[in-house]
Amino acid sequence: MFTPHTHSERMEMLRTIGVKSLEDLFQDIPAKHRFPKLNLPPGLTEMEVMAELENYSLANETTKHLICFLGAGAYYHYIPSVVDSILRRGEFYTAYTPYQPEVSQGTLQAIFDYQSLIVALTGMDVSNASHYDGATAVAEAVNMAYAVFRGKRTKVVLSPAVHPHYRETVRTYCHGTPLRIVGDDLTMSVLQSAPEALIPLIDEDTALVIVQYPDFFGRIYDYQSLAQAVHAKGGLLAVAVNPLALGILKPPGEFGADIVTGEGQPLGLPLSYGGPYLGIFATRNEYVRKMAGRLVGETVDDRGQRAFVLTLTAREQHIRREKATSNICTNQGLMALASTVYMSLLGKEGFKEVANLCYQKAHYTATRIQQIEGYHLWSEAPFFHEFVIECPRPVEEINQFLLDEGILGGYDLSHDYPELTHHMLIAVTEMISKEDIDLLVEVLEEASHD
Amino acid sequence: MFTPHTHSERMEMLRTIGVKSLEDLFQDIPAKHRFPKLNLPPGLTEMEVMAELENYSLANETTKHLICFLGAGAYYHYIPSVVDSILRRGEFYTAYTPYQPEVSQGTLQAIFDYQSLIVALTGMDVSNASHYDGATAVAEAVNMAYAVFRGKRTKVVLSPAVHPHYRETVRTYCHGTPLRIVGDDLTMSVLQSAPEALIPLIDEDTALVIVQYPDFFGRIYDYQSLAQAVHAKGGLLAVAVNPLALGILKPPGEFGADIVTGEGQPLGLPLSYGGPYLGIFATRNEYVRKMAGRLVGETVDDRGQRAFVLTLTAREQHIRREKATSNICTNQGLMALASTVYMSLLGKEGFKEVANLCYQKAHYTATRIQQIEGYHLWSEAPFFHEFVIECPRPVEEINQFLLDEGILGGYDLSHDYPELTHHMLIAVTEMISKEDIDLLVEVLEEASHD
Amino acid sequence: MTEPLLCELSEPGRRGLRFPAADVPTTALPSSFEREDLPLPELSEVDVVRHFTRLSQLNYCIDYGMYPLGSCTMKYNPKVNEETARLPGFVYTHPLQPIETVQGNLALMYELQEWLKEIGGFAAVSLQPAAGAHGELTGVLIIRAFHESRGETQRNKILIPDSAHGTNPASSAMSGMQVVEIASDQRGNIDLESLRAQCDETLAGLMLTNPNTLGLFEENVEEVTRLVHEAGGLVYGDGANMNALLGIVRPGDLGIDVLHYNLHKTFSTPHGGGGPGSGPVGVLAHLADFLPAPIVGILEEGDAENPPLYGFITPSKSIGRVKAFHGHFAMMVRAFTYMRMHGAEGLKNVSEMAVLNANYLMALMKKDYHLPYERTCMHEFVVEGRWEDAPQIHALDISKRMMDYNLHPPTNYFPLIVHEALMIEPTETESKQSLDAFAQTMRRIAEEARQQPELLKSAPRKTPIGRVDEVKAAKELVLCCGVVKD
Amino acid sequence: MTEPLLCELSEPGRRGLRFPAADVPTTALPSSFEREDLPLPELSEVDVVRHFTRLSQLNYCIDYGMYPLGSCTMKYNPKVNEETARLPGFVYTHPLQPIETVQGNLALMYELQEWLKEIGGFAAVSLQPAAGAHGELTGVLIIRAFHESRGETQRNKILIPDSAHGTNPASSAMSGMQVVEIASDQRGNIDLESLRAQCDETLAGLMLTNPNTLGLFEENVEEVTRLVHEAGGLVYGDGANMNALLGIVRPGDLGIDVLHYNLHKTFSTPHGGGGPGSGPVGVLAHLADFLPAPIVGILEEGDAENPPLYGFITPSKSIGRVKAFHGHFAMMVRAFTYMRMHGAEGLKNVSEMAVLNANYLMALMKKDYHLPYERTCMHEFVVEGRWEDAPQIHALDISKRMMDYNLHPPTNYFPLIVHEALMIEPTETESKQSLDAFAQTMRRIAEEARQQPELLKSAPRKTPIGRVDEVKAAKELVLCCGVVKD
Ligand SMILES: Cc1ncc(COP(=O)(O)O)c(C=O)c1O
Ligand SMILES: Cc1ncc(COP(=O)(O)O)c(C=O)c1O
Repeated sequence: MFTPHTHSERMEMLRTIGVKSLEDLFQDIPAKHRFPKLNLPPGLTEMEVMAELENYSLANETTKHLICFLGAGAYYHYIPSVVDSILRRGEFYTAYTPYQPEVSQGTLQAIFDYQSLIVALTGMDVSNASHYDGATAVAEAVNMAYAVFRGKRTKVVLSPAVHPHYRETVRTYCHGTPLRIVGDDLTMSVLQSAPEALIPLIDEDTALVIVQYPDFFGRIYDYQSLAQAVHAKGGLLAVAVNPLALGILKPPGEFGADIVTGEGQPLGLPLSYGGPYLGIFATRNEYVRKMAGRLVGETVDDRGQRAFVLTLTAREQHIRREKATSNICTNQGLMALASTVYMSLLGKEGFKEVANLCYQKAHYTATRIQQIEGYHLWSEAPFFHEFVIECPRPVEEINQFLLDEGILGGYDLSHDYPELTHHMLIAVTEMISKEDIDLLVEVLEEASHD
Repeated sequence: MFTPHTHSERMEMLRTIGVKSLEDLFQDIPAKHRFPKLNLPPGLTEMEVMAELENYSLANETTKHLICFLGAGAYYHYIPSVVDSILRRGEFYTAYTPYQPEVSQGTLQAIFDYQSLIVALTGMDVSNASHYDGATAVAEAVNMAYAVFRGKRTKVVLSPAVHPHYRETVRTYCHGTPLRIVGDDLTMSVLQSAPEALIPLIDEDTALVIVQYPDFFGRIYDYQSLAQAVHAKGGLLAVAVNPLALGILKPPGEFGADIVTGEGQPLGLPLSYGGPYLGIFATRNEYVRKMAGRLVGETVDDRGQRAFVLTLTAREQHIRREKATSNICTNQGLMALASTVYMSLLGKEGFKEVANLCYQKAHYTATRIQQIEGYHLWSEAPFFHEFVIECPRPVEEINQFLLDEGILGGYDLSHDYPELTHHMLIAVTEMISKEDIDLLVEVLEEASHD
Repeated sequence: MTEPLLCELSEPGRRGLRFPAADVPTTALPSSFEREDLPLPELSEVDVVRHFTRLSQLNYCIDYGMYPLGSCTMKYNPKVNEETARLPGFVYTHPLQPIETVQGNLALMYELQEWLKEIGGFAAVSLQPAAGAHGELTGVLIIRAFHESRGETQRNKILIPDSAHGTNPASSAMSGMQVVEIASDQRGNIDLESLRAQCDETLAGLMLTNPNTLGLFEENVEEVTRLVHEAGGLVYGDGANMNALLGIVRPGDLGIDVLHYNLHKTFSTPHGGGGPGSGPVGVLAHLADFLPAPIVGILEEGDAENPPLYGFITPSKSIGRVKAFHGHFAMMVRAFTYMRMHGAEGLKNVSEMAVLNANYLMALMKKDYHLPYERTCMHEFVVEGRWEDAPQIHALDISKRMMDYNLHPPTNYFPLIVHEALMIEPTETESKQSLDAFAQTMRRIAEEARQQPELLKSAPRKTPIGRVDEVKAAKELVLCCGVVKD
Repeated sequence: MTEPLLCELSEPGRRGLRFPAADVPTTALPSSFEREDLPLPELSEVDVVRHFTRLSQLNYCIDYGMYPLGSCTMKYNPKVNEETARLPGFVYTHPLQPIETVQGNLALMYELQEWLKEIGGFAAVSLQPAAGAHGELTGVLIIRAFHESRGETQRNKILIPDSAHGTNPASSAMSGMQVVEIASDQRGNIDLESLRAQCDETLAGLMLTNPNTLGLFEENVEEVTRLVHEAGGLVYGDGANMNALLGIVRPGDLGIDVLHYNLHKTFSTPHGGGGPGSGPVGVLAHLADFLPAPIVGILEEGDAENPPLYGFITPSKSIGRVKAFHGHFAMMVRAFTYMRMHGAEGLKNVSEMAVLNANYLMALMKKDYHLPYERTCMHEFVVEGRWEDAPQIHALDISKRMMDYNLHPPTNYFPLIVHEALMIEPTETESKQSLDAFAQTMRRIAEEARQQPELLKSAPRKTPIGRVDEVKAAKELVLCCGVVKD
């Protein structure tokens, strides 16, 4: 398909090598298992594969046609045309990790720009070049905290209001380590209490406390006193953020976070059924050598020009092997680039605008839904663009009702929180119009007495 | 929207200019008419305009969803992904006409590649860099023939089997000239006769004879004897081609054409509701100085490297003004590039393959339709991928029937040829599958007795 | 390092794109029609992608930097245009589909016609012409048809100012008109005496570019149009320079009878390395019936529930088609997107900033370059690329030297009435920083011209190729690749 | 000429993208949460486009030329992948939509799992891991879980050959395993004696890269897996080098218990300048229950009329999630497109041509560069970048000099067991011409190394920047732009 060899070229090449046939090149392979017949569908031409993939894609319903109130860690935002026009440049997407700085300044400087923007957004000192996603970024925070205390602290306090996937990922990652994870009790009373409820769990063995901002339920809390409590015991605080919310919310750097992780998808990445997304990771200067992932630093070249290069590589697996801060190698380069283009295009004002639109539309939605009989706002806490509604019927039933009217309903919390049996997590972004919201309210009303 | 000026920059710039306000810059404009209030809808953000344009686009039915048997000068072909990936490169599409060769070698060499491919495809000696479309290319052929004979010959013999739009365009262009256009009598008997029927019209005053290949009705004729007849009287023969057909058909260069024009749309350009397309224009060496349009030639630079440059510009309007071979300036640069990418990607074999697929599918379709009662193949002449069917009812009625079944029927010839009252021009390309054809046949059958 | 040609990259037997086998019974093509050899190159997909990627990297482009080509309005082309123009609902429509199936396209074209009418002050617009020159041809043919319709077949003289673009006389000539050049006066306006002298009963019309190619607004425009009209002629407006006039003044209000727009200049559709353009033509009421057919109209009025039914209309005295189908639709989508984003305020701002930028840059440069006309300019201005104390330096040398500083040169040697012209149009999408940097480099070049003229004479040095031998190109005429390897 | 940083390009008050005003009544954010300053840069759209366009032009890329980075499989990335992955029906689906509304996605993922099973000879596949290293972590955690499930918690030793990639030991360590390095023998195979010595009751498993990073197929692979299995251990396969094995041999057939694929190597998804990747994990039957949750399965069988209902399944002893949602779906679409175009024949051809290219290039180069192992290689090979008669020249110098010839260097200094290693993987998408040109340049460099070593020492000269000061970068640590102008 994409191999350029003509028949005569093959023959000539075999002659140069000094073998008779292609088979001769595979003599090291145990004969018994050599050249298995693979049972795969026959190859297609581009024209056919395009049609086939179109058919697969048309078997989906999409947020283009459904009105999307589903969030829970992935959000439907407007992606400006510039983003993809940059990502489509072969110079970016068909390059490898920038190991050779002389021919990779484009990628390197773009990562440096990315690091700078993340630092500005989070209020931290340093950012790495990315992690796989919001979940693994949290797991790497645990990894780092463990390393900061040289394995001497073995407790991680994990808020139950952190995204269920993130919590699960942390547990998977910690499986082979002595770390104990506490705090994520999923009962209603715990879920409804303020983050200060975690303070009693923090002790001298605590390496890390993990909270989310806004939390999984969309709530925003001031984590200042939690931060003080952790720091009093010598531990670290990690805050997993929705970076878009930081357009209007106080950055975690201001209330004492030691590590800020985040899911970068809202910054110009399409939903794409869950990936690839972008794991954000920022921390304070003192921890930079314990941080996982790639880092780009500024330096000069032998002609006296400013130049950029991967730096502090001695932390990484290709140098340190089993002693590396992490095993991460390929990360989310292109996604980091997408978010860099997105942030630079929106800039200070545009970024505030979109965050504010989300905030406003979500609050209007919440206010309207609250007025419907049978629906209640589950929490009184301030929220950003997502909130929990207690419904008169199980969420699954309501969502079916909504779907029939062209609405993709909110997330059914009973999947992850057994006590939240009738609780729907609703996200509202700038893509939702007042008419959409009014329609939602109308249908929810009908759904309640049907 | 796309102006970068901040308020303070404006002020500073006005100061530097030495005026107080923006209004001061417009004092030359008659006060009475200055600053009219324009009644236009208010501006939209990108997010809004995208949604609005999507709505416009969704108000159409498309060849993606309808099975398309409509051709008549614009054809639905598969466009390989590579084509658009190249066209999307800012270096190509945001550059101007390559007046400055040192910073435009990309465009210049691509045009040179294009000229080379057109020469290879048509069997002619030289190709220009493009005309607006297939219609204006024919009009420019007339223009050129007129110039070749220094205005001494004033007759153009135009086959009635040339695309109606091309014929109309030729007439419009000739309006201000002494040229007379003869031959395009649209009666049935003329339409059904072979091209030799034009020979009696050719005389010593004839500058140009124009035929199409395949002709508007899809028919292929050998124009050899016509060419001989024209040449015997000292005139020129122009052949308007479908370049895709030349993948399997003998090139016009082989049967004596002096000028080959064509509509390049089938070579990798989307239908896009009629444009932008690509006017192909090739001729013999002796006429190169009379040819309109831009030409790229090979040369060397002052470092001894091969280089490309616009050449023979003394023919063009910016040098010769009213004595130029044509007024053409901006042409179809990006479309020529698209066709160049398309042709190079298909190459010798792929190009034959697609032409042959069109041929085969069209012939199967014709054979099947002929078997339906009430439908007749209008002509016995060989054809490429388009043919005329005489229907039992007016085409408009049949097409409505087809449309209801998701089929975009063929072109209704009664629009242009009053005697072809029940005649449909059907085009079949590689995009049409056997099932599509079988469905067409089924529905046509139903349509005949409904 | 130069890139080989496609034919040089070809290897016999190599394949790029393949097609599926035929799924129908096959028929042989009559052998007399069969092509013997198809000498196209043979490449793999990666060969093709690399070839064109490498070629592209040899180009300067707007996405890289300022492109101050006077008269060309090389403004930034918004990326959103590229997305809207590629919406499948537009791309996959055939030009001859029944109108009921393309109401989206027709509604868009109708709106675009309406907006262009409003912006220019015209009664009717045709979107068919493919570029500026094509619009000119259309316009002059309309003028001819108008006179003919009144029996004034003797009117075959078109007046064209000496500052006009080459397409103006060429279009007139193609329409069978006699071209008479009119001089400019010392302020860059049309010389009224010369004009009056030509106002006789053979006058068909005047082609006016306003602002003209000096970037100057015709101060006597109302007098000019009055004179022509009184003599029975019509005024054609070359709208290439409309970027100065959006929401500033409507050509129709000034007595311009017919004008072409360049969607590829004023309305941000990309130039594509030499097209496609799009050159809609607007006319005042007395010319509406002559527009090329077809134009988009409302066939059935809509109401609260139903949109109108759009379709095609043929003006009663139409000059006929000027090309196949309906014009460059994909460019219309781009221009529509652009106009819809701006609205009246936004478009006015475009012209204001275009004029601000030009005057600002002119102010910065006039210390170093001689201005042939000391007036407030519109969206562009012309300077002379020569100095008395650097006699061997020409505008061309300055242009080539600019390339070494990563700048694209301005238009050279046009308009013809200025010696060693450098015609500079920054456009409104350049920032103050960009203009400051430009002016600074131009100053440096002006200094080099005196102190190190060889730097200019031997420029460019930092580009992929150096100055080319144009004479050789024209004399030895190699216009295509020899043969494809077999 | 270097490009400024975003923060340096910022101008206070400048705007890029705008959003519409709120169409709902507004509510104030509690002031205690309100952010005071958002120090993001302020640019226009054209600033942004130019910045990133210019940056991009400083990169080497596959679309430009051969990228022979050993172990990275920098094959050409078909353009059609980019189109299918961007189909709106895929792009606009939310990962938590009800499964009934995303049957297209699920069917595609299901098929992809099936194909990866077939190609590798595995019983089950999870698509969740985000990259190769992530797949390794997943695999080692599966090995750990397997032993734990059998009460063998003492098994915490992972053997890793000294030629292995750094992610292997790092992943093992992250999973809480003890890493023990195993030597290679003189033919580049695992030293069987060393292996036997480690086969005890603490053995959790062996991480095998086959072909290994020398590009050599493990000649004793069956013996190796037998030894490990007999000792109660499992064999992990690092599938980074699967490009040599498609349709050649199935790792599962050789006794590999668990393996990760790199869709971003073998299956042509682009590397993106450092990701995203995708690292699906395949396992033999005894490990299927341990795969990360969820994987795609058939919930209700289909019939002639109805397709099956696809949905998510959690394996009974799953190690749990390794990330949020379902993996890198858009990369799966690309890999699916690629595999679907190839079929069994096409994939086998990929590996055959990859191996042919590597052996051919090795044959061309071995006259000039020393081969540490003289064997038929698989898809890549390693040469030494040093000569006795050019003592000051290192592999790095050769690499940098290559850049002056517009070539991308191979992987340097890896694997660690070869002195001055240059690890070369041409991939199957390079043509003979491309390999010939490469070898010729390498010969020239080998000559320069003796005759003009300063050319290598001072290289590169023709790149946008020269060699960088890495020490300064690490010592002075500037990791972000100071401040945005205010
Ligand atoms: C003043 C003027 N008139 C006419 C034209 C011709 O327009 P087009 O190139 O679109 O045919 C141009 C183009 O450069 C121009 O600048
Ligand atoms: C042999 C080998 N193993 C593992 C990896 C890690 O894969 P990834 O970068 O996708 O995490 C690589 C990547 O270069 C590799 O070459």
